[in-house]
Amino acid sequence: MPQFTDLLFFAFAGMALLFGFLTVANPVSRNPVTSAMFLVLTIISLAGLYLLLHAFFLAAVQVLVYAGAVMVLFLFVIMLLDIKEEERRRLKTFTVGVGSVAVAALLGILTVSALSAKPGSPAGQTRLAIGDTAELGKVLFNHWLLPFEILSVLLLVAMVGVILLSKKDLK
Amino acid sequence: MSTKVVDRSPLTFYERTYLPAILGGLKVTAKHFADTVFKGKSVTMQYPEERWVVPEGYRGAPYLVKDQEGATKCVSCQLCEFVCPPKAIRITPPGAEGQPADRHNAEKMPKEFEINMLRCIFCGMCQEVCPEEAIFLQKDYSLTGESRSEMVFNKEKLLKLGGTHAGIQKWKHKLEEAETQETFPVQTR
Amino acid sequence: MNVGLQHYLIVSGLLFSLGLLGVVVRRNLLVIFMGLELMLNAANLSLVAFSRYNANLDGQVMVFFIITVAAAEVAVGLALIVALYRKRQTAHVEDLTTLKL
Amino acid sequence: MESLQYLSPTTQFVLFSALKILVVFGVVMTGVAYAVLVERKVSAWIQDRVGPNRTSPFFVDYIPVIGPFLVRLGIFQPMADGLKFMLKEDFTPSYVRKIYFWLAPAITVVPALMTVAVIPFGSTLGSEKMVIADLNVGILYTFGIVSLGVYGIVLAGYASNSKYPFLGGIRSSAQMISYEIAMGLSVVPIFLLTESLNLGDIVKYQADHGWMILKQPVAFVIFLIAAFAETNRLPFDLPESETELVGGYHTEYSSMKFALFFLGEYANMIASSAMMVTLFCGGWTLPGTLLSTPSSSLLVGLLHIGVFLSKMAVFMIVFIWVRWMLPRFRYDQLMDIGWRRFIPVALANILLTAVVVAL
Repeated sequence: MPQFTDLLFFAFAGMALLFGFLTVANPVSRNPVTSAMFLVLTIISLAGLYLLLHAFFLAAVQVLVYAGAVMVLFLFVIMLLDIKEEERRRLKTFTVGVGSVAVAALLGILTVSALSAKPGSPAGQTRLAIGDTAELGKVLFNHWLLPFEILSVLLLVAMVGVILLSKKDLK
Repeated sequence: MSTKVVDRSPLTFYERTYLPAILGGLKVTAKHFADTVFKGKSVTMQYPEERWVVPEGYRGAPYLVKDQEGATKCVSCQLCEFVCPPKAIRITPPGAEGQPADRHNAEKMPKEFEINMLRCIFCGMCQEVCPEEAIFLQKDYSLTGESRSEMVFNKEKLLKLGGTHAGIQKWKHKLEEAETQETFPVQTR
Repeated sequence: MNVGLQHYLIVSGLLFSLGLLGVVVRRNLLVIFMGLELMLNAANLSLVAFSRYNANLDGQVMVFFIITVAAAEVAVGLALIVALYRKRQTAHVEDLTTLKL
Repeated sequence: MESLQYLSPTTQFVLFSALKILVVFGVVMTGVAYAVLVERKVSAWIQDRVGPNRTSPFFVDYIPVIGPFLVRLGIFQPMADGLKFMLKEDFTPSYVRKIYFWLAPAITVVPALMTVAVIPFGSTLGSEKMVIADLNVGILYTFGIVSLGVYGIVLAGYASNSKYPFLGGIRSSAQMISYEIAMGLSVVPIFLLTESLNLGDIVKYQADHGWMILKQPVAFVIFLIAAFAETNRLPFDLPESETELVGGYHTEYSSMKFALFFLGEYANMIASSAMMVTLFCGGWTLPGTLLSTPSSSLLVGLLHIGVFLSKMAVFMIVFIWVRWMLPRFRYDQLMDIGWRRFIPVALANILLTAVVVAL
């Protein structure tokens, strides 16, 4: 049923965009917690899009890592620092104007390049692209083994760095 | 010196696995579980059916008592009203043309006698102070009601709940105390 | 019209612009950081879409890497923000003017 | 069944899925209600009390011998509890952040209920697989959804705008992130052995090769303890520790909103029990009997579900019993156990299993 998945695409995409908009430019609230919660919703909508793209493993990892860990960390820090709502007067019209123009220009470039993209074939018949986790693992641990190992070192470095940074009496 | 040195040696490896604590907890809980389920050794009292045996000297709700002839003992002296710490008692004296006492050896009795059981702290001072021994803290411990006004007990209710204390007569036990003290083998002068 | 690669790319582009808008407009360090996360996610979406429509799993591997790096990045970034907050009692970019003349 | 064959496969799929969802939802809800009853009863028995033994609706009088017995067991207590929660005053303090205050209980419950979707609670009934969603990344889905459960508690703490709930929320976020890692690492050896992330495959593997609890006792212990931490049960109930935080994140809640937190906690317990049964105790299989292979007969299918539910009940009892066995851990002890004991042990376990598998 292509019709049904198309509907799902529009639902998820619309949700992702709406929640993404509410994350960065919520007209009602400037509360960082609100932003964080809408970002969580955006991430979950994106996971839905990944499902439509048959990337089941990534969808699960997206929810697990982004929504489950990264955003909880964000909330944790917001609460730890007791960050108040942004004051409204500080929003300068100049910044907003220039920013919007720049963003609109970028969006234009992105749209043009996206429209000129080759449509590609909605694969699915080939085993490679049906989102099989085992296949992903094989690719990851054969072709991309060295980057994977480097990544693990990066995580270790980040961990040590964070511990050092969060020490209070850092000399 | 009577200083007791508590053993605070560091935990051994076995103890640090929390296994002894877990096993100990399991033993205690299993024993109590088995005792309750299989031997019926529960310590709970099934309240409305089983009632608590109220000990002597228990301070329950204060009620008015009648004397052996069924007459009101209270003479409306208002001492209890004055002494009551939470001001739970309110006595309306009979006034000049009020009703006379319903017993022969008293001048008057209260027109109205109210105890607000929601304010009462069951301290027993009213009983202590009463010269006529007309008010007693009794063994009633389950005072309930559905409204605030219901919990203000009036004279009729208090007298009804208090009942007749035939054995308690004015100054009688004081008299007995005095007699025992007179026979006390202490020679005075 | 069936949903194809272009649809995903446009959604991705819109999300990326939204993230950038957040980075440019908002003044709270944490919200700016969230905008960055949004941009990373937009990039992820286009990578997954490419992977799907080119029948090639490399895109998904790349997304996997990006998610991992993002987790590390968030940890370090939040630690920096906490350290900054400890020193300055603010998480507002306009109050951080040490380099200003 | 005959008339169903005229429907298109899609309609059948939707129909059966909806039916399964409804039934599982009903079972989980009933399970939650009766888990609360079992909790109260077992707690009472361990503490030399009798527990709820009075609730008796009018029709009990017409049941001869069994009626009074059921009343003494408190079988009707959950109904009274539910009614009580609904009739209580739904009080919202004036200083709370209202939207989050109202959202938080719902956010707690939804992930707890969603976790159950991927768990194979039986083999087959007729031709239907007894699992709502047979995902090939089932376990990752579960972990993802479980990790969302923390938001309810964190938001409840934040929205209450009062210090004890706030501390509870902060504690909970740190605790859940820490123990999720240990939990995730503890199940990796299982995937190394079964070579699949699909929970159905894991059950099948255990039917053929014996239960995981025997092969991976270390993983089981870590998973069990992490499950206690994830469901905020004693000895790890630091987010709501009554004595220090007066109830923690749900201090300001009352009525149905409080009931939803309660429901979430017990639904989480049910989901964790189901996960443990599926991952470590062979799911719906029962070795040594005919029950270890999927069967098309209706009776065997029902028996499989029965086996699954009884195994789950055992774990629920464990959850409830442990509550009275151990005192609450201190916060630093909790973090110490999570980061410095379980994660290294789980990593070593992975390494060992990998070596064994490679050989």
